[in-house]
Amino acid sequence: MQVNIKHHAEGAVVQVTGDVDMLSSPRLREAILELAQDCAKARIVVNLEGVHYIDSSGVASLVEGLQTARRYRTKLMLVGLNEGPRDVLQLTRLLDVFDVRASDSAALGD
Amino acid sequence: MQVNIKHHAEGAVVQVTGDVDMLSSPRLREAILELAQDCAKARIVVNLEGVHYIDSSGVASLVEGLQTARRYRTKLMLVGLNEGPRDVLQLTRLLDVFDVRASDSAALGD
Amino acid sequence: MVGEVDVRIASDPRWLKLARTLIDECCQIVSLGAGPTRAMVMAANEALSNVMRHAYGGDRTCPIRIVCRRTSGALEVEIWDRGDEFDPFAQRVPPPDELRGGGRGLFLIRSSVDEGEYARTSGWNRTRLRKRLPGEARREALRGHAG
Amino acid sequence: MVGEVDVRIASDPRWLKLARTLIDECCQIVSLGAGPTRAMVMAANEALSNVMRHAYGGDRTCPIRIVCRRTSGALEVEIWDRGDEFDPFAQRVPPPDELRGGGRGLFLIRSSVDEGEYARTSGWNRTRLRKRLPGEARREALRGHAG
Ligand SMILES: Nc1ncnc2c1ncn2[C@@H]1O[C@H](COP(=O)(O)OP(=O)(O)O)[C@@H](O)[C@H]1O
Ligand SMILES: Nc1ncnc2c1ncn2[C@@H]1O[C@H](COP(=O)(O)OP(=O)(O)O)[C@@H](O)[C@H]1O
Repeated sequence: MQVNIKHHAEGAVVQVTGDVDMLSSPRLREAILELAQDCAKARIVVNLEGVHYIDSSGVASLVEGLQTARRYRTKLMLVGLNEGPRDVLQLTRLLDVFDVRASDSAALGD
Repeated sequence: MQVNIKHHAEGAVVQVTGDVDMLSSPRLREAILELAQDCAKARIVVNLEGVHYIDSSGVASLVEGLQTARRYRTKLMLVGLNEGPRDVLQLTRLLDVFDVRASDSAALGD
Repeated sequence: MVGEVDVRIASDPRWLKLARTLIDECCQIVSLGAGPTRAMVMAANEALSNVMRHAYGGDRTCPIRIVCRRTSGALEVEIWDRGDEFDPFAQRVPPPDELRGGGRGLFLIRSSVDEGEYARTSGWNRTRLRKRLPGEARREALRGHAG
Repeated sequence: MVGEVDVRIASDPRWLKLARTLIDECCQIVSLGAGPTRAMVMAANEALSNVMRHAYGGDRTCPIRIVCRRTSGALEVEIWDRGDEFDPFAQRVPPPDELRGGGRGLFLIRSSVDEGEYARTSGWNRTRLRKRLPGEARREALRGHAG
Protein backbone atom coordinates (compact mmCIF):
# COMPACT_ATOMS: atom_id res chain seq x y z
CA MET A 1 0.00 0.00 0.00
CA GLN A 2 1.22 3.49 -0.94
CA VAL A 3 0.00 6.75 0.58
CA ASN A 4 0.59 9.91 -1.42
CA ILE A 5 -0.44 13.34 -0.17
CA LYS A 6 -1.13 16.26 -2.50
CA HIS A 7 -1.65 19.68 -0.97
CA HIS A 8 -4.11 22.12 -2.52
CA ALA A 9 -5.32 25.55 -1.44
CA GLU A 10 -8.69 23.98 -0.52
CA GLY A 11 -7.27 21.04 1.42
CA ALA A 12 -5.22 17.86 1.12
CA VAL A 13 -5.84 14.78 -1.03
CA VAL A 14 -4.64 11.47 0.42
CA GLN A 15 -4.17 9.14 -2.54
CA VAL A 16 -4.12 5.50 -1.43
CA THR A 17 -2.98 2.64 -3.68
CA GLY A 18 -2.98 -1.08 -2.92
CA ASP A 19 -4.56 -3.24 -0.26
CA VAL A 20 -5.36 -1.72 3.14
CA ASP A 21 -5.04 -4.46 5.74
CA MET A 22 -3.70 -5.07 9.24
CA LEU A 23 -0.14 -4.72 7.92
CA SER A 24 -0.62 -1.46 6.03
CA SER A 25 -3.50 0.37 7.75
CA PRO A 26 -1.33 1.92 10.53
CA ARG A 27 0.40 4.01 7.85
CA LEU A 28 -2.94 5.20 6.45
CA ARG A 29 -4.17 5.97 9.95
CA GLU A 30 -1.09 8.02 10.74
CA ALA A 31 -1.26 10.01 7.51
CA ILE A 32 -4.95 10.89 8.03
CA LEU A 33 -4.60 11.73 11.74
CA GLU A 34 -1.65 14.02 11.09
CA LEU A 35 -3.61 15.96 8.48
CA ALA A 36 -6.77 15.99 10.62
CA GLN A 37 -4.87 17.63 13.47
CA ASP A 38 -3.39 20.28 11.20
CA CYS A 39 -5.79 23.18 11.72
CA ALA A 40 -4.67 24.85 8.50
CA LYS A 41 -6.41 22.12 6.45
CA ALA A 42 -10.10 22.73 5.91
CA ARG A 43 -10.64 19.47 3.99
CA ILE A 44 -9.11 16.04 3.80
CA VAL A 45 -10.01 13.99 0.77
CA VAL A 46 -9.17 10.29 1.03
CA ASN A 47 -9.03 9.02 -2.54
CA LEU A 48 -9.46 5.22 -2.62
CA GLU A 49 -9.53 4.78 -6.42
CA GLY A 50 -6.41 2.62 -6.23
CA VAL A 51 -7.82 0.45 -3.42
CA HIS A 52 -9.68 -2.76 -4.15
CA TYR A 53 -9.37 -4.28 -0.70
CA ILE A 54 -9.80 -2.70 2.71
CA ASP A 55 -10.19 -4.71 5.90
CA SER A 56 -11.78 -3.83 9.25
CA SER A 57 -8.57 -2.23 10.51
CA GLY A 58 -8.59 0.05 7.46
CA VAL A 59 -12.22 0.93 8.10
CA ALA A 60 -11.30 1.65 11.73
CA SER A 61 -8.55 4.01 10.51
CA LEU A 62 -11.04 5.90 8.36
CA VAL A 63 -13.50 6.14 11.28
CA GLU A 64 -10.82 7.40 13.61
CA GLY A 65 -9.78 9.92 10.98
CA LEU A 66 -13.37 11.13 10.68
CA GLN A 67 -13.73 11.55 14.43
CA THR A 68 -10.46 13.42 14.75
CA ALA A 69 -11.32 15.63 11.77
CA ARG A 70 -14.67 16.51 13.39
CA ARG A 71 -12.92 17.40 16.61
CA TYR A 72 -10.63 19.75 14.72
CA ARG A 73 -13.49 21.12 12.58
CA THR A 74 -11.96 19.69 9.43
CA LYS A 75 -14.06 17.98 6.75
CA LEU A 76 -13.09 14.42 5.82
CA MET A 77 -14.40 13.07 2.52
CA LEU A 78 -14.04 9.82 0.59
CA VAL A 79 -13.58 9.59 -3.18
CA GLY A 80 -13.26 6.70 -5.64
CA LEU A 81 -14.93 3.81 -3.81
CA ASN A 82 -14.44 0.56 -5.70
CA GLU A 83 -16.81 -2.35 -5.16
CA GLY A 84 -14.72 -4.01 -2.43
CA PRO A 85 -14.40 -0.97 -0.15
CA ARG A 86 -18.03 -0.02 -0.89
CA ASP A 87 -19.18 -3.51 0.18
CA VAL A 88 -17.36 -3.23 3.50
CA LEU A 89 -18.66 0.25 4.31
CA GLN A 90 -22.16 -0.84 3.36
CA LEU A 91 -22.00 -3.97 5.52
CA THR A 92 -20.70 -2.02 8.49
CA ARG A 93 -23.39 0.66 7.92
CA LEU A 94 -20.82 3.40 7.51
CA LEU A 95 -21.60 4.39 3.93
CA ASP A 96 -23.99 7.12 5.11
CA VAL A 97 -21.69 8.19 7.92
CA PHE A 98 -18.98 9.21 5.46
CA ASP A 99 -19.25 12.10 3.04
CA VAL A 100 -18.64 10.31 -0.29
CA ARG A 101 -17.87 12.50 -3.31
CA ALA A 102 -17.56 11.81 -7.04
CA SER A 103 -14.03 13.15 -7.56
CA ASP A 104 -11.18 15.05 -5.90
CA SER A 105 -12.32 18.29 -7.51
CA ALA A 106 -15.93 17.73 -6.46
CA ALA A 107 -14.67 17.14 -2.92
CA LEU A 108 -12.38 20.17 -2.90
CA GLY A 109 -14.79 22.36 -4.82
CA ASP A 110 -18.03 23.04 -2.98
CA MET B 1 -7.46 -19.64 -21.32
CA GLN B 2 -9.84 -18.62 -24.09
CA VAL B 3 -9.33 -19.27 -27.80
CA ASN B 4 -11.30 -17.10 -30.20
CA ILE B 5 -11.09 -17.52 -33.97
CA LYS B 6 -11.88 -14.71 -36.40
CA HIS B 7 -12.04 -15.55 -40.09
CA HIS B 8 -10.89 -13.02 -42.69
CA ALA B 9 -10.50 -13.24 -46.47
CA GLU B 10 -6.72 -13.30 -46.01
CA GLY B 11 -6.69 -15.94 -43.28
CA ALA B 12 -7.69 -16.68 -39.71
CA VAL B 13 -6.75 -14.88 -36.49
CA VAL B 14 -6.50 -17.06 -33.38
CA GLN B 15 -6.96 -14.73 -30.43
CA VAL B 16 -5.65 -16.29 -27.20
CA THR B 17 -6.41 -14.90 -23.75
CA GLY B 18 -5.11 -16.13 -20.39
CA ASP B 19 -2.33 -18.47 -19.32
CA VAL B 20 -1.23 -21.22 -21.68
CA ASP B 21 -0.05 -24.14 -19.56
CA MET B 22 -0.23 -27.94 -19.43
CA LEU B 23 -3.94 -27.71 -18.58
CA SER B 24 -4.94 -25.34 -21.37
CA SER B 25 -2.42 -25.86 -24.20
CA PRO B 26 -4.19 -28.91 -25.71
CA ARG B 27 -7.07 -26.62 -26.67
CA LEU B 28 -4.71 -24.12 -28.32
CA ARG B 29 -2.93 -26.95 -30.12
CA GLU B 30 -6.17 -28.36 -31.45
CA ALA B 31 -7.40 -24.98 -32.70
CA ILE B 32 -4.16 -24.25 -34.55
CA LEU B 33 -3.80 -27.72 -36.05
CA GLU B 34 -7.36 -27.70 -37.34
CA LEU B 35 -6.77 -24.38 -39.11
CA ALA B 36 -3.33 -25.45 -40.37
CA GLN B 37 -4.86 -28.49 -42.07
CA ASP B 38 -7.56 -26.41 -43.73
CA CYS B 39 -6.09 -25.80 -47.17
CA ALA B 40 -8.43 -22.88 -47.77
CA LYS B 41 -6.53 -20.81 -45.17
CA ALA B 42 -3.46 -19.08 -46.53
CA ARG B 43 -2.46 -17.55 -43.21
CA ILE B 44 -2.90 -18.29 -39.54
CA VAL B 45 -2.20 -15.43 -37.18
CA VAL B 46 -1.83 -16.43 -33.53
CA ASN B 47 -2.46 -13.28 -31.52
CA LEU B 48 -0.95 -13.60 -28.03
CA GLU B 49 -1.70 -10.05 -26.80
CA GLY B 50 -3.86 -11.47 -24.03
CA VAL B 51 -1.24 -13.99 -22.93
CA HIS B 52 1.26 -13.19 -20.20
CA TYR B 53 2.28 -16.75 -19.43
CA ILE B 54 3.06 -19.62 -21.77
CA ASP B 55 4.83 -22.79 -20.65
CA SER B 56 6.85 -25.35 -22.60
CA SER B 57 3.73 -27.29 -23.59
CA GLY B 58 2.30 -24.08 -25.09
CA VAL B 59 5.55 -23.48 -26.97
CA ALA B 60 5.38 -27.09 -28.21
CA SER B 61 1.84 -26.44 -29.47
CA LEU B 62 3.04 -23.41 -31.43
CA VAL B 63 5.96 -25.39 -32.88
CA GLU B 64 3.69 -28.22 -33.90
CA GLY B 65 1.33 -25.70 -35.48
CA LEU B 66 4.20 -24.17 -37.43
CA GLN B 67 5.34 -27.54 -38.73
CA THR B 68 1.85 -28.57 -39.76
CA ALA B 69 1.26 -25.21 -41.42
CA ARG B 70 4.48 -25.59 -43.43
CA ARG B 71 3.42 -29.05 -44.53
CA TYR B 72 0.13 -27.64 -45.78
CA ARG B 73 1.84 -24.57 -47.30
CA THR B 74 0.06 -22.26 -44.89
CA LYS B 75 1.83 -19.33 -43.23
CA LEU B 76 1.75 -19.22 -39.43
CA MET B 77 2.55 -15.90 -37.78
CA LEU B 78 2.69 -14.63 -34.19
CA VAL B 79 1.39 -11.23 -33.06
CA GLY B 80 1.37 -9.39 -29.71
CA LEU B 81 4.20 -11.03 -27.79
CA ASN B 82 4.27 -9.84 -24.20
CA GLU B 83 7.45 -10.05 -22.16
CA GLY B 84 6.70 -13.47 -20.66
CA PRO B 85 6.07 -15.29 -23.96
CA ARG B 86 8.95 -13.38 -25.59
CA ASP B 87 11.32 -14.52 -22.81
CA VAL B 88 10.38 -18.16 -23.32
CA LEU B 89 10.74 -18.06 -27.11
CA GLN B 90 14.05 -16.25 -26.73
CA LEU B 91 15.38 -18.77 -24.20
CA THR B 92 14.34 -21.72 -26.37
CA ARG B 93 15.87 -19.99 -29.44
CA LEU B 94 12.58 -20.00 -31.30
CA LEU B 95 12.12 -16.24 -31.66
CA ASP B 96 13.79 -16.29 -35.08
CA VAL B 97 12.05 -19.48 -36.12
CA PHE B 98 8.65 -17.85 -35.90
CA ASP B 99 7.42 -15.08 -38.16
CA VAL B 100 6.57 -12.36 -35.61
CA ARG B 101 4.43 -9.45 -36.84
CA ALA B 102 3.44 -6.12 -35.32
CA SER B 103 -0.35 -6.51 -35.60
CA ASP B 104 -3.13 -8.66 -37.03
CA SER B 105 -3.45 -6.38 -40.03
CA ALA B 106 0.32 -6.37 -40.64
CA ALA B 107 0.20 -10.16 -40.53
CA LEU B 108 -2.81 -10.47 -42.82
CA GLY B 109 -1.70 -7.65 -45.10
CA ASP B 110 1.55 -8.32 -46.89
CA MET C 1 -10.83 -28.31 -7.66
CA VAL C 2 -9.44 -31.75 -7.07
CA GLY C 3 -8.74 -32.52 -3.44
CA GLU C 4 -7.76 -29.46 -1.48
CA VAL C 5 -4.99 -26.95 -1.04
CA ASP C 6 -3.40 -26.97 2.39
CA VAL C 7 -1.18 -24.03 3.32
CA ARG C 8 0.96 -23.40 6.38
CA ILE C 9 2.29 -19.94 7.22
CA ALA C 10 3.57 -18.15 10.30
CA SER C 11 1.33 -15.63 12.09
CA ASP C 12 2.94 -12.67 10.33
CA PRO C 13 0.65 -10.07 8.75
CA ARG C 14 3.03 -9.98 5.79
CA TRP C 15 1.40 -13.24 4.69
CA LEU C 16 -2.13 -11.80 4.63
CA LYS C 17 -1.97 -10.65 1.01
CA LEU C 18 -0.71 -14.05 -0.11
CA ALA C 19 -3.53 -15.72 1.82
CA ARG C 20 -6.10 -13.47 0.14
CA THR C 21 -4.62 -14.14 -3.29
CA LEU C 22 -4.70 -17.87 -2.64
CA ILE C 23 -8.31 -17.88 -1.49
CA ASP C 24 -9.33 -15.63 -4.38
CA GLU C 25 -7.71 -18.12 -6.77
CA CYS C 26 -9.64 -21.02 -5.17
CA CYS C 27 -12.87 -19.04 -5.56
CA GLN C 28 -12.06 -18.62 -9.25
CA ILE C 29 -11.34 -22.32 -9.69
CA VAL C 30 -14.85 -23.14 -8.47
CA SER C 31 -16.43 -20.18 -10.36
CA LEU C 32 -17.84 -18.63 -7.20
CA GLY C 33 -18.60 -15.25 -8.80
CA ALA C 34 -17.29 -11.77 -7.96
CA GLY C 35 -19.49 -10.80 -5.01
CA PRO C 36 -19.30 -14.10 -3.10
CA THR C 37 -15.54 -14.20 -3.80
CA ARG C 38 -15.04 -10.77 -2.22
CA ALA C 39 -17.13 -11.93 0.74
CA MET C 40 -15.12 -15.13 1.24
CA VAL C 41 -11.80 -13.32 0.93
CA MET C 42 -12.99 -10.74 3.44
CA ALA C 43 -14.19 -13.32 5.97
CA ALA C 44 -10.96 -15.32 5.75
CA ASN C 45 -8.80 -12.20 6.01
CA GLU C 46 -10.65 -11.02 9.12
CA ALA C 47 -10.41 -14.45 10.71
CA LEU C 48 -6.68 -14.61 9.95
CA SER C 49 -6.08 -11.08 11.27
CA ASN C 50 -7.90 -11.98 14.48
CA VAL C 51 -5.73 -15.06 14.91
CA MET C 52 -2.58 -12.98 14.44
CA ARG C 53 -3.70 -10.15 16.72
CA HIS C 54 -5.79 -11.87 19.37
CA ALA C 55 -5.11 -15.61 19.42
CA TYR C 56 -1.35 -15.07 19.16
CA GLY C 57 -1.19 -11.55 20.63
CA GLY C 58 1.00 -10.23 17.82
CA ASP C 59 3.65 -12.97 17.99
CA ARG C 60 4.60 -13.39 14.34
CA THR C 61 6.13 -16.84 14.61
CA CYS C 62 3.16 -19.03 15.54
CA PRO C 63 1.63 -21.63 13.21
CA ILE C 64 -1.42 -21.02 11.03
CA ARG C 65 -2.92 -23.48 8.62
CA ILE C 66 -5.34 -22.63 5.81
CA VAL C 67 -7.22 -25.33 3.91
CA CYS C 68 -9.45 -24.65 0.90
CA ARG C 69 -11.64 -27.34 -0.61
CA ARG C 70 -14.80 -27.77 -2.55
CA THR C 71 -17.48 -29.74 -0.78
CA SER C 72 -20.67 -30.68 -2.58
CA GLY C 73 -22.25 -27.35 -3.35
CA ALA C 74 -19.87 -25.08 -1.41
CA LEU C 75 -16.38 -23.68 -1.17
CA GLU C 76 -14.97 -24.23 2.31
CA VAL C 77 -12.02 -22.39 3.84
CA GLU C 78 -10.62 -23.64 7.15
CA ILE C 79 -8.37 -21.58 9.37
CA TRP C 80 -6.42 -23.39 12.06
CA ASP C 81 -4.53 -21.87 14.98
CA ARG C 82 -3.11 -22.99 18.31
CA GLY C 83 -4.32 -20.07 20.41
CA ASP C 84 -6.67 -20.36 23.39
CA GLU C 85 -10.06 -21.83 22.65
CA PHE C 86 -12.16 -19.17 20.88
CA ASP C 87 -15.38 -19.69 18.92
CA PRO C 88 -15.91 -16.69 16.63
CA PHE C 89 -19.52 -17.75 16.00
CA ALA C 90 -20.47 -17.90 19.69
CA GLN C 91 -19.64 -14.30 20.62
CA ARG C 92 -22.06 -11.47 21.18
CA VAL C 93 -21.47 -9.18 18.23
CA PRO C 94 -22.43 -5.56 18.91
CA PRO C 95 -24.31 -3.65 16.23
CA PRO C 96 -21.89 -2.20 13.73
CA ASP C 97 -23.36 1.27 13.25
CA GLU C 98 -21.50 3.00 16.05
CA LEU C 99 -18.52 5.23 15.36
CA ARG C 100 -16.10 3.16 17.37
CA GLY C 101 -12.49 2.36 16.55
CA GLY C 102 -12.41 -1.41 16.12
CA GLY C 103 -14.71 -4.34 16.73
CA ARG C 104 -15.98 -5.01 13.21
CA GLY C 105 -14.05 -8.20 12.38
CA LEU C 106 -16.39 -10.80 13.87
CA PHE C 107 -19.38 -8.99 12.44
CA LEU C 108 -17.85 -9.01 8.94
CA ILE C 109 -16.96 -12.69 9.20
CA ARG C 110 -20.45 -13.66 10.25
CA SER C 111 -22.25 -11.52 7.71
CA SER C 112 -20.01 -12.60 4.80
CA VAL C 113 -20.24 -16.38 4.99
CA ASP C 114 -23.23 -18.61 4.27
CA GLU C 115 -22.20 -20.99 7.03
CA GLY C 116 -19.62 -20.89 9.79
CA GLU C 117 -18.47 -23.69 12.04
CA TYR C 118 -16.01 -23.86 14.90
CA ALA C 119 -14.27 -26.83 16.52
CA ARG C 120 -11.48 -27.34 19.03
CA THR C 121 -9.39 -30.38 18.08
CA SER C 122 -6.17 -31.49 19.81
CA GLY C 123 -5.01 -28.05 20.80
CA TRP C 124 -6.08 -26.31 17.59
CA ASN C 125 -8.93 -23.92 16.86
CA ARG C 126 -10.53 -24.80 13.53
CA THR C 127 -12.74 -22.12 12.05
CA ARG C 128 -14.68 -23.13 8.93
CA LEU C 129 -16.07 -20.58 6.51
CA ARG C 130 -18.44 -21.68 3.76
CA LYS C 131 -19.84 -20.00 0.65
CA ARG C 132 -22.42 -21.86 -1.41
CA LEU C 133 -21.58 -22.26 -5.08
CA PRO C 134 -23.91 -20.48 -7.47
CA GLY C 135 -26.54 -22.63 -9.25
CA GLU C 136 -24.66 -23.30 -12.45
CA ALA C 137 -21.28 -24.07 -10.92
CA ARG C 138 -23.07 -26.24 -8.42
CA ARG C 139 -24.85 -28.32 -11.02
CA GLU C 140 -21.56 -28.69 -12.88
CA ALA C 141 -19.88 -29.74 -9.66
CA LEU C 142 -22.48 -32.45 -9.16
CA ARG C 143 -21.90 -33.71 -12.70
CA GLY C 144 -18.17 -33.63 -11.97
CA HIS C 145 -17.20 -31.28 -14.80
CA ALA C 146 -16.46 -28.02 -13.00
CA GLY C 147 -13.10 -26.69 -12.17
CA MET D 1 9.11 -13.02 4.42
CA VAL D 2 9.00 -14.45 7.91
CA GLY D 3 9.50 -18.18 8.00
CA GLU D 4 8.17 -19.91 4.92
CA VAL D 5 4.97 -20.82 3.15
CA ASP D 6 4.36 -24.54 2.83
CA VAL D 7 1.67 -25.69 0.40
CA ARG D 8 0.26 -29.14 -0.31
CA ILE D 9 -1.77 -29.87 -3.42
CA ALA D 10 -2.74 -32.89 -5.47
CA SER D 11 -0.99 -33.56 -8.78
CA ASP D 12 -3.79 -32.00 -10.80
CA PRO D 13 -2.87 -29.45 -13.49
CA ARG D 14 -5.83 -27.37 -12.36
CA TRP D 15 -3.61 -26.29 -9.44
CA LEU D 16 -0.81 -24.96 -11.65
CA LYS D 17 -2.19 -21.45 -11.93
CA LEU D 18 -2.62 -21.23 -8.16
CA ALA D 19 0.96 -22.43 -7.70
CA ARG D 20 2.24 -19.78 -10.13
CA THR D 21 0.21 -17.08 -8.37
CA LEU D 22 1.57 -18.16 -5.00
CA ILE D 23 5.18 -18.17 -6.15
CA ASP D 24 4.72 -14.83 -7.90
CA GLU D 25 3.38 -13.40 -4.64
CA CYS D 26 6.42 -14.72 -2.73
CA CYS D 27 8.72 -13.11 -5.32
CA GLN D 28 6.92 -9.81 -4.72
CA ILE D 29 7.26 -10.13 -0.95
CA VAL D 30 11.04 -10.33 -1.32
CA SER D 31 11.13 -7.67 -4.11
CA LEU D 32 12.75 -10.01 -6.59
CA GLY D 33 12.05 -7.81 -9.64
CA ALA D 34 10.00 -8.52 -12.78
CA GLY D 35 12.49 -10.52 -14.88
CA PRO D 36 13.77 -12.83 -12.13
CA THR D 37 10.16 -13.30 -10.95
CA ARG D 38 9.08 -14.48 -14.40
CA ALA D 39 12.08 -16.80 -14.46
CA MET D 40 11.32 -18.31 -11.05
CA VAL D 41 7.64 -18.77 -11.85
CA MET D 42 8.59 -20.44 -15.13
CA ALA D 43 11.10 -22.81 -13.54
CA ALA D 44 8.67 -23.84 -10.79
CA ASN D 45 5.81 -24.32 -13.26
CA GLU D 46 7.93 -26.54 -15.50
CA ALA D 47 9.13 -28.57 -12.53
CA LEU D 48 5.55 -29.01 -11.29
CA SER D 49 4.28 -29.95 -14.77
CA ASN D 50 7.03 -32.56 -15.06
CA VAL D 51 6.06 -34.02 -11.70
CA MET D 52 2.42 -34.26 -12.78
CA ARG D 53 3.17 -35.68 -16.20
CA HIS D 54 6.27 -37.81 -15.68
CA ALA D 55 6.78 -38.55 -11.97
CA TYR D 56 3.09 -39.37 -11.49
CA GLY D 57 2.26 -40.33 -15.10
CA GLY D 58 -0.86 -38.16 -15.19
CA ASP D 59 -2.44 -39.49 -11.98
CA ARG D 60 -4.11 -36.38 -10.56
CA THR D 61 -4.41 -37.55 -6.98
CA CYS D 62 -0.78 -37.82 -5.86
CA PRO D 63 0.83 -35.53 -3.28
CA ILE D 64 2.90 -32.48 -4.16
CA ARG D 65 4.43 -30.09 -1.67
CA ILE D 66 5.70 -26.60 -2.49
CA VAL D 67 7.77 -24.61 0.00
CA CYS D 68 8.87 -21.00 -0.55
CA ARG D 69 11.31 -19.29 1.77
CA ARG D 70 13.87 -16.57 1.80
CA THR D 71 17.37 -17.68 2.63
CA SER D 72 20.14 -15.14 3.10
CA GLY D 73 20.41 -13.51 -0.29
CA ALA D 74 18.03 -15.74 -2.25
CA LEU D 75 14.44 -16.83 -2.75
CA GLU D 76 14.18 -20.61 -2.62
CA VAL D 77 11.29 -22.70 -3.96
CA GLU D 78 11.20 -26.40 -3.15
CA ILE D 79 9.07 -28.89 -5.01
CA TRP D 80 8.49 -32.26 -3.37
CA ASP D 81 7.01 -35.37 -4.97
CA ARG D 82 6.89 -39.11 -4.26
CA GLY D 83 7.65 -40.33 -7.79
CA ASP D 84 10.64 -42.47 -8.73
CA GLU D 85 14.02 -40.93 -8.03
CA PHE D 86 14.71 -38.29 -10.69
CA ASP D 87 17.33 -35.55 -10.58
CA PRO D 88 16.35 -32.82 -13.06
CA PHE D 89 19.82 -31.28 -12.81
CA ALA D 90 21.66 -34.49 -13.70
CA GLN D 91 20.07 -35.14 -17.10
CA ARG D 92 21.59 -34.55 -20.49
CA VAL D 93 19.61 -31.64 -21.86
CA PRO D 94 19.61 -31.51 -25.67
CA PRO D 95 20.11 -28.12 -27.35
CA PRO D 96 16.79 -26.32 -27.62
CA ASP D 97 17.02 -24.95 -31.16
CA GLU D 98 15.48 -27.92 -32.96
CA LEU D 99 11.91 -27.87 -34.15
CA ARG D 100 10.80 -30.78 -32.01
CA GLY D 101 7.52 -31.19 -30.19
CA GLY D 102 8.44 -31.32 -26.51
CA GLY D 103 11.57 -31.60 -24.46
CA ARG D 104 12.08 -27.99 -23.37
CA GLY D 105 11.03 -28.22 -19.71
CA LEU D 106 14.33 -29.27 -18.14
CA PHE D 107 16.19 -26.78 -20.31
CA LEU D 108 13.91 -23.95 -19.16
CA ILE D 109 14.26 -24.95 -15.52
CA ARG D 110 18.04 -25.03 -15.70
CA SER D 111 18.41 -21.79 -17.63
CA SER D 112 15.95 -19.86 -15.42
CA VAL D 113 17.34 -20.48 -11.94
CA ASP D 114 20.57 -19.20 -10.43
CA GLU D 115 21.04 -22.45 -8.51
CA GLY D 116 19.34 -25.82 -8.57
CA GLU D 117 19.67 -28.65 -6.10
CA TYR D 118 18.16 -32.12 -5.93
CA ALA D 119 17.87 -34.56 -3.03
CA ARG D 120 16.08 -37.84 -2.39
CA THR D 121 14.81 -37.98 1.20
CA SER D 122 12.62 -40.73 2.69
CA GLY D 123 10.76 -41.55 -0.49
CA TRP D 124 10.42 -37.97 -1.72
CA ASN D 125 12.14 -36.10 -4.53
CA ARG D 126 13.07 -32.62 -3.38
CA THR D 127 13.92 -30.18 -6.16
CA ARG D 128 15.23 -26.81 -5.02
CA LEU D 129 15.14 -23.74 -7.26
CA ARG D 130 16.97 -20.58 -6.21
CA LYS D 131 16.99 -17.00 -7.48
CA ARG D 132 19.40 -14.53 -5.93
CA LEU D 133 17.83 -11.38 -4.55
CA PRO D 134 18.83 -8.18 -6.30
CA GLY D 135 21.41 -5.95 -4.56
CA GLU D 136 19.06 -3.60 -2.80
CA ALA D 137 16.56 -6.17 -1.55
CA ARG D 138 19.50 -8.27 -0.48
CA ARG D 139 21.08 -5.54 1.60
CA GLU D 140 17.70 -4.84 3.16
CA ALA D 141 17.29 -8.51 3.93
CA LEU D 142 20.62 -8.53 5.72
CA ARG D 143 19.58 -5.52 7.77
CA GLY D 144 16.31 -7.33 8.51
CA HIS D 145 14.00 -4.68 7.05
CA ALA D 146 12.83 -6.24 3.80
CA GLY D 147 9.60 -7.85 3.29
N1 LIG E 1 -9.15 -15.59 17.17
C1 LIG E 1 -9.41 -14.95 18.34
N2 LIG E 1 -8.89 -15.40 19.52
C2 LIG E 1 -9.15 -14.78 20.67
N3 LIG E 1 -9.94 -13.69 20.78
C3 LIG E 1 -10.51 -13.18 19.66
C4 LIG E 1 -10.28 -13.79 18.39
N4 LIG E 1 -10.97 -13.09 17.46
C5 LIG E 1 -11.60 -12.12 18.13
N5 LIG E 1 -11.34 -12.15 19.45
C6 LIG E 1 -11.90 -11.25 20.49
O1 LIG E 1 -13.11 -10.70 20.01
C7 LIG E 1 -13.04 -9.28 19.96
C8 LIG E 1 -13.79 -8.72 18.77
O2 LIG E 1 -13.12 -9.06 17.57
P1 LIG E 1 -13.40 -8.26 16.23
O3 LIG E 1 -14.85 -8.13 16.04
O4 LIG E 1 -12.63 -8.91 15.13
O5 LIG E 1 -12.84 -6.78 16.48
P2 LIG E 1 -11.38 -6.26 16.86
O6 LIG E 1 -10.42 -7.30 16.42
O7 LIG E 1 -11.25 -4.98 16.10
O8 LIG E 1 -11.40 -6.06 18.34
C9 LIG E 1 -11.56 -8.96 19.94
O9 LIG E 1 -11.28 -7.70 20.46
C10 LIG E 1 -10.99 -10.09 20.79
O10 LIG E 1 -11.09 -9.79 22.15
N1 LIG F 1 9.92 -35.21 -12.55
C1 LIG F 1 10.28 -36.14 -13.47
N2 LIG F 1 10.22 -37.46 -13.17
C2 LIG F 1 10.56 -38.40 -14.07
N3 LIG F 1 11.00 -38.12 -15.31
C3 LIG F 1 11.09 -36.83 -15.68
C4 LIG F 1 10.73 -35.79 -14.79
N4 LIG F 1 10.94 -34.61 -15.43
C5 LIG F 1 11.39 -34.91 -16.66
N5 LIG F 1 11.50 -36.25 -16.83
C6 LIG F 1 11.99 -36.94 -18.03
O1 LIG F 1 12.84 -36.04 -18.75
C7 LIG F 1 12.33 -35.83 -20.08
C8 LIG F 1 12.57 -34.39 -20.53
O2 LIG F 1 11.75 -33.52 -19.79
P1 LIG F 1 11.41 -32.06 -20.33
O3 LIG F 1 12.67 -31.42 -20.77
O4 LIG F 1 10.64 -31.35 -19.29
O5 LIG F 1 10.54 -32.25 -21.64
P2 LIG F 1 9.12 -32.99 -21.85
O6 LIG F 1 8.43 -33.01 -20.53
O7 LIG F 1 8.43 -32.14 -22.86
O8 LIG F 1 9.45 -34.36 -22.36
C9 LIG F 1 10.87 -36.21 -19.99
O9 LIG F 1 10.35 -36.61 -21.24
C10 LIG F 1 10.89 -37.33 -18.97
O10 LIG F 1 11.24 -38.56 -19.57
